[in-house]
Amino acid sequence: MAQDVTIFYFAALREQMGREKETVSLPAQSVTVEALVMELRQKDVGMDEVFAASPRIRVAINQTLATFQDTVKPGDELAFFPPMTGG
Amino acid sequence: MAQDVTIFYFAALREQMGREKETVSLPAQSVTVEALVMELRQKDVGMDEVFAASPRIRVAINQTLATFQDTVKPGDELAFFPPMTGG
Amino acid sequence: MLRVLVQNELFDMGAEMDRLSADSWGIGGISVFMGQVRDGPDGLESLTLEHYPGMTEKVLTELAAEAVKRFRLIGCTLIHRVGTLVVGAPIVFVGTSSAHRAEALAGTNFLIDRLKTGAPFWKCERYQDGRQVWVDAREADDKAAASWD
Amino acid sequence: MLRVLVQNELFDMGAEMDRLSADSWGIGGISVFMGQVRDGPDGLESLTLEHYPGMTEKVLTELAAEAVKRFRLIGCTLIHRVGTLVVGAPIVFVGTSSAHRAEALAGTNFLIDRLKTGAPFWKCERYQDGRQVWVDAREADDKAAASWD
Repeated sequence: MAQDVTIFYFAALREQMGREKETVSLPAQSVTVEALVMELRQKDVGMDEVFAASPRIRVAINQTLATFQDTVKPGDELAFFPPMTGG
Repeated sequence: MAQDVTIFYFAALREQMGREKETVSLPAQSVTVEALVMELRQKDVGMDEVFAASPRIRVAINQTLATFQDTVKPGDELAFFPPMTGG
Repeated sequence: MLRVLVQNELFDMGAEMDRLSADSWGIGGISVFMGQVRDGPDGLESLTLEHYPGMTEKVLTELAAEAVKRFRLIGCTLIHRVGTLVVGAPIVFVGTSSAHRAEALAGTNFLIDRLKTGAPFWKCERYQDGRQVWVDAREADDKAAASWD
Repeated sequence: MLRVLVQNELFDMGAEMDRLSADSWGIGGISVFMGQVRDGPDGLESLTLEHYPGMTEKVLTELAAEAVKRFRLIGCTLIHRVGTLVVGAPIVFVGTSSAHRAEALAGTNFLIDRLKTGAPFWKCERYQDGRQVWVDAREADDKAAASWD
């Protein structure tokens, strides 16, 4: 539980993933978004296909735009989504 | 009468001239604004002083911005005024 | 649709925005600029706006038509008040609508820049101590207007 | 004064403009942009705007604060609607006030450009034939946003 992070998916990515939210365990106390995603894709073929087909996925950590090189810590709120189209 | 033009003055120039409108006779059937002004200033010391003190006077002929090199014809409506400050 | 008004009366900004968007087919963006008499520490009480009746309407209509053509506007509203306006009072309303935001925004910017130095309006300031001062043209305004040449 | 709202309800443009100008001390210009669901020949029926509750308000508030600082704004209002909006319906209201027109106009332009690609909103189009399509991000919007970097 102490290693858990919450992940949200939005818009087309939410539909493709078939869920809007999930809780996952971090493989280590501190990993990059990239490392976490790689680990999750290895365990989840559906997610692997979705992420492979969407080269422009954006990430936010704790409601702030981040990059796949940024670090995720236990308790963080992650979100993955397509490029934003507001306004 | 056939040689007459109407002249309007606006804003600070109207106040300095002490009038907002006058009718003058053209010295010829077709003269430039510059020639007309020169003629009027020779006859009117007050106007000469006002125009000498106001280097940025603008002119409109028939309600269209013009230059002092443009031609005035009988029946035209002239207007002299300072740079505009709308908005 | 062009809408050009020169009047002493206050305009209704909400109604003007509604009018710009009501005619909504194809409109994606509406841009508005409103200028008002700036209240400040200098003791300004009011502005009196003089204009050249006839030429004013002509110049504003030409300006609106040029903006419509240049920025592919769908609607364009120009309202300029004249007469005496106290501090805080609205002076001018510029509104544009277009399919995309960039055109509406640029159109509004163009119109207010050009209107400042190209339409026959003159401002006379009146201060609390009774002084009355004709506003000088600003070089920055000439530059802004010329930037659209 | 900052005013940031994310809501499904329609906003009142006149009231929002009045609010920007009411707080009038030192304000010479108010600039507003309003974006609406574009009606067109393609059979679009409505847009559904999804967002990231929490992050949306945070990003819009940061954006407004940046605009205030960068363009010396006096007031700044950002209202973005979410949920399902039919063609012709207002989506977004951006309003700024400042001492001089250039800052208000630039502030509004900055805000709408940055908001388009930097705030967590996503549009899904629904057509009369039942098709639902997520709107693709436009490269031109990325460029417009980057022009303020």
